[in-house]
Amino acid sequence: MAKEPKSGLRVDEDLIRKLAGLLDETGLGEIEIEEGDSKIKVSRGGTNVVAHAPAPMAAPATAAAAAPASEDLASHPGAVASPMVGVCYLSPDPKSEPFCSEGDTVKEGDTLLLIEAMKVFNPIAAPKSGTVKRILVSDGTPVEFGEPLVIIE
Amino acid sequence: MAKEPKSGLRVDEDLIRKLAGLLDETGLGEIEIEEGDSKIKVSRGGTNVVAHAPAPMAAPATAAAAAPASEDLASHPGAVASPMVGVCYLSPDPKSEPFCSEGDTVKEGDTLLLIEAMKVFNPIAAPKSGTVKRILVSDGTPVEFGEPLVIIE
Amino acid sequence: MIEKVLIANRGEIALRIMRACREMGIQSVAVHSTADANAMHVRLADESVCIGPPAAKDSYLSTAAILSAASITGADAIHPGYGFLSENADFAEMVAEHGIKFIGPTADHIRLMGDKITAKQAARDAGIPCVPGSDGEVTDFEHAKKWANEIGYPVLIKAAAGGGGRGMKVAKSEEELHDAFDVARNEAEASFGNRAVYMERYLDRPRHIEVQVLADQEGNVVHLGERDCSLQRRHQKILEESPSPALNKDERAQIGKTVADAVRKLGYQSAGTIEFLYENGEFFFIEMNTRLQVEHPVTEAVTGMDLVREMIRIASGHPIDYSQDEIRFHGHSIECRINAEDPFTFAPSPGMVNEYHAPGGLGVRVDSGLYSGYRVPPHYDSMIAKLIVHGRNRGECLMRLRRALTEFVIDGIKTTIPLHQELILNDEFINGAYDIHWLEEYLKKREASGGR
Amino acid sequence: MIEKVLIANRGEIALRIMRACREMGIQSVAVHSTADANAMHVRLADESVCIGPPAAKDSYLSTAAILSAASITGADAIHPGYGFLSENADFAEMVAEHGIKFIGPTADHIRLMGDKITAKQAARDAGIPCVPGSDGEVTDFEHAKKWANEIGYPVLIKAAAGGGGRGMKVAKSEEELHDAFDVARNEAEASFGNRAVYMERYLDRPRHIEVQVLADQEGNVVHLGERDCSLQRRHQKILEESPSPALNKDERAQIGKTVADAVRKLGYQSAGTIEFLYENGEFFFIEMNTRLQVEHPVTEAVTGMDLVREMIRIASGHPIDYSQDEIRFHGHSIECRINAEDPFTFAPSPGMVNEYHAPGGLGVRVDSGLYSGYRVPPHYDSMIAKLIVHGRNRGECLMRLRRALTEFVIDGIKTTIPLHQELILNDEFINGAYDIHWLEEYLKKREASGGR
Repeated sequence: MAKEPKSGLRVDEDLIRKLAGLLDETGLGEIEIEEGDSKIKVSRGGTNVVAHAPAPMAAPATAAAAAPASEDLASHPGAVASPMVGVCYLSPDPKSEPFCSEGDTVKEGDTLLLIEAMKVFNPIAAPKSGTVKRILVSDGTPVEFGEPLVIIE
Repeated sequence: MAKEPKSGLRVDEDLIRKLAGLLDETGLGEIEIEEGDSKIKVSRGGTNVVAHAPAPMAAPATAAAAAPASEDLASHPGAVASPMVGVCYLSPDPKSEPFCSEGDTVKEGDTLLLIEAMKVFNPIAAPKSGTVKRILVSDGTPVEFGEPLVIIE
Repeated sequence: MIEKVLIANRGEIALRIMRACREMGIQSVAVHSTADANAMHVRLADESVCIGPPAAKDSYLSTAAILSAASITGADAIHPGYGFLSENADFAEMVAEHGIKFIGPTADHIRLMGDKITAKQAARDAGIPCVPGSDGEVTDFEHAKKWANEIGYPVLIKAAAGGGGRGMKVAKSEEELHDAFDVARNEAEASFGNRAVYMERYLDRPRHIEVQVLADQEGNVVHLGERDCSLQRRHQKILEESPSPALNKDERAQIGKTVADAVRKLGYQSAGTIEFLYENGEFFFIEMNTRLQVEHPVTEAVTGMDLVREMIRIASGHPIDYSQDEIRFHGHSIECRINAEDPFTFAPSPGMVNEYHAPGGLGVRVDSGLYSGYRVPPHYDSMIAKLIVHGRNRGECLMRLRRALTEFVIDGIKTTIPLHQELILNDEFINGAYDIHWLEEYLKKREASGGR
Repeated sequence: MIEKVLIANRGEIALRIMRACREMGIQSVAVHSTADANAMHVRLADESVCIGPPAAKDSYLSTAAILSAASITGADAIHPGYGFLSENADFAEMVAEHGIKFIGPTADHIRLMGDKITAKQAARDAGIPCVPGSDGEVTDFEHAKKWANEIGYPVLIKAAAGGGGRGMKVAKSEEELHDAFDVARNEAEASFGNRAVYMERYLDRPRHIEVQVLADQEGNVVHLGERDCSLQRRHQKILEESPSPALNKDERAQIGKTVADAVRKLGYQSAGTIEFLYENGEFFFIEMNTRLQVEHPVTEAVTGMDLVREMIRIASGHPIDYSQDEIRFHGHSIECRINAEDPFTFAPSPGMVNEYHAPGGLGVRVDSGLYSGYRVPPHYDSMIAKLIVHGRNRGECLMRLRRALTEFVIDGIKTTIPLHQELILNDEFINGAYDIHWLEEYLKKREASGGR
């Protein structure tokens, strides 16, 4: 998935990983390499300094519901997040058409989907008018609080 | 909320996200890349990064013997370090003059002091000729391995 | 058997319950607010569901969110921990209505014990000793004398309409009773426009002693001895121990039996605790906690039992298959509650834990969701860790506690560790000579002397 | 009473001893090489003395440096831990000569048990069962038959001049004996130029079971049950448990009594362990360890005793004031040795521990000098932590161990945690069906299958 970034800078991820490994191995705090126009510098920020990643984590503690891919989309400016835990339905009943489909234009207040919680079906309304870019959940899937449901742009 | 910044600078958010991801992955504190006119630097700056100082430390675990001030002198280039644990004596017996005093000139091999360990008095010889700048221990004090005894310059 | 437990709580108790589940081969579901996405119990659980924003009322107190989470994860039981929804009878009822096992007592028992009046009546009827008092208003001195003799001196004369200590008078003997009775009635009239007073035994310097029980669905009840939780500040327990330095073996067995018999009579099931004030060899009912308690590990240390496991077994319908005689008490245990607070002003101190290092070695248990790099959120209770130490006797336990507190590193935020380090060097504490007022007086004296 | 103990060791055991000292109100002196200046036991001790450079022979093995350190700090006792000088009789003697108490047995007992020949003789004389064998050379088949009947089949016929498995033959019955005897003698002659052979019982798949004793200076001896240490790789123990899955209560009491009686007869004092091979209900002496052992915490877990405290008390001249009957065994305990090694190739992996987080909760003990930011030095033994888990029975203990291993974080170096995580899921291990060859075979199979 290593797409070329938009700017002129090329990021050699493998090189960074390699240098990070060298820092570990050697106990160095910083490595800086310059060659012609190119320069790369990696640092631990201090000799005895580490980032806190690896506190105990048993299984990959994925949420029961959240699809892995949707994680990054939570911060998308057009994301409509679930206001509750529940099960999500894309149409008013199994025989009907979905409330919306990708590519549809919606108005603020239009129902996008339903979330059923405690036997109550809660309509989720579009917070703004726009185009339904993506629908991130499928019919009948469980969703957690804050999980992105739909992207409107 | 991806507004175009007011300055001429283009912000490559994806690149920043990628580098941030690399920081996490590798545990690095900082990554800096320069190529031609372009330069980017990302750093955790502090949020997730701490120095490891405060592992358990009951009392200030000073060595039984080491005078606190002498700690820094251990790395002095002219320091004569104790080759053993023991008790240090500045003169051959209580009635005699000390082997040397601050300001004295000594020759390589001259006895500087004695260290008694296991009832044996071990003469500590000057490793080089020079002037006795400082005597860091007093008569009858215990010393530990590596503790600086005398500074010769 | 229960196969998947949703843990409707957070922090150390969520982790505690998750550990018990894992050790029983039961799947665990963590629910969490957005503020707790990185919490240890979330990281370690088999599944996790974000149920709401940081505010507890919209997450940990949201029955709808928690039941939905149970439903989407297929949990067949819910453990409520302590606090939050643990003593909410309506929640217990809703859980049951959804066909999910509530790991705790029935909604009826929660309700019964959740109301001060019905709780006291039920306790008294079941044979639990309560503070003796006049049954209602005392209207004249002759009745006051009669009641005082029945209740036993010292007696407290309280305005029926009163509260907050106003209109309260103590009489230590019959000589003092006449004046005290008059003054109390006059003050009552002046303060509340109502001369009505009632009387009860006055407890001067009681200890807080509570008895732990386990009761199954078939009426088997055992008690697991007592905990002394007298070290309190503003009714918050700070340090607990078992056994109580104030009880001997016979007293322990006797109050234990009284409580177990009463709990059997009540038809209660699950773990429960009856709290007492204790003075001069007598116990007086305060309330019954119909849930797991913060200080349950000291009981685990001296009995070798796993209370959360027992609660889960009982909720699954398993009978208690050991008799009271098989429960043996070994040694002594003390728990220190470690809060993210200034140790002496008790100002909250949430924030980043730069470095976390728990003490280890023989006889030391730590229950905590902390880890290096964890950020203590400001939204919830300040208790961040429990240090539980066990020794073969109280002296050994105290020495071990002192040693363990020395090793405990929580860097970046203020904690109450220094308070505990000070307390366990105090002679009165060492001698076990403390009551429910002791800690506040200690702190007052300490402050007056400019922090020692 | 002892007032200041110098701990002549490093790593987790130095910390273990320091903790016991602190809990007894005894001052502790840490000695350390320059490589260990930042070690936990150095940080936590009351005093510390740097005794030499990293090489153990110039620091932890330097009797002169350690005695000097004891002298300048005024220590009145030395605890040697395990390894290093712990079974060096000359050191124990020198310590005593300096008027310092050696926290261990007398030099004579260390010497006696340090020599294979004298140890076996002394053990046999004291009533400890040894591997039955011919007393010296067996010269003809008739004698071979006689000896074999006395020893019991299967018998091993060994070249007197042999070693390393050459010239060894096994006969499982009298039918096999004739050929085996001839072949062994011929091979002995061919290999060593000497037909002499001797015979002993052949142990096919023994377990390693050892019995812990405590003996005071007045001849009181108690045993603390056994440990099963059969999980070994190249004679290094990897995981130990108590009680052994192979013994029942009667066997435990019987071998315990045999050992305690023998130790009393030997006039031994302090903690000690007699190691046995165990097969088909019979015990065969291997050696006696005249020191504290790495795996002592499993015994502490099931007996509630603090072995280091007991050693210090005994060295102080205190008698053992409890009887064998008062020592009760509770539940089951397992210890996992965690080494700074690749979990499957066992290549050493010293270096920086970026992140250290020990598991907590009920029934979990961790003995380790690690902390976040500690650098494991390459100069010493690779054992960096011990995880000891206790449960009310073996099943509960295994489940708890599984849970605790999941929580253990040692980041930055490789450790043997993944090996333990794998082992405790293995059916044979879960069933307790293992012997001293099992682990090596397991690892071989694992490797052959490409790491599972």
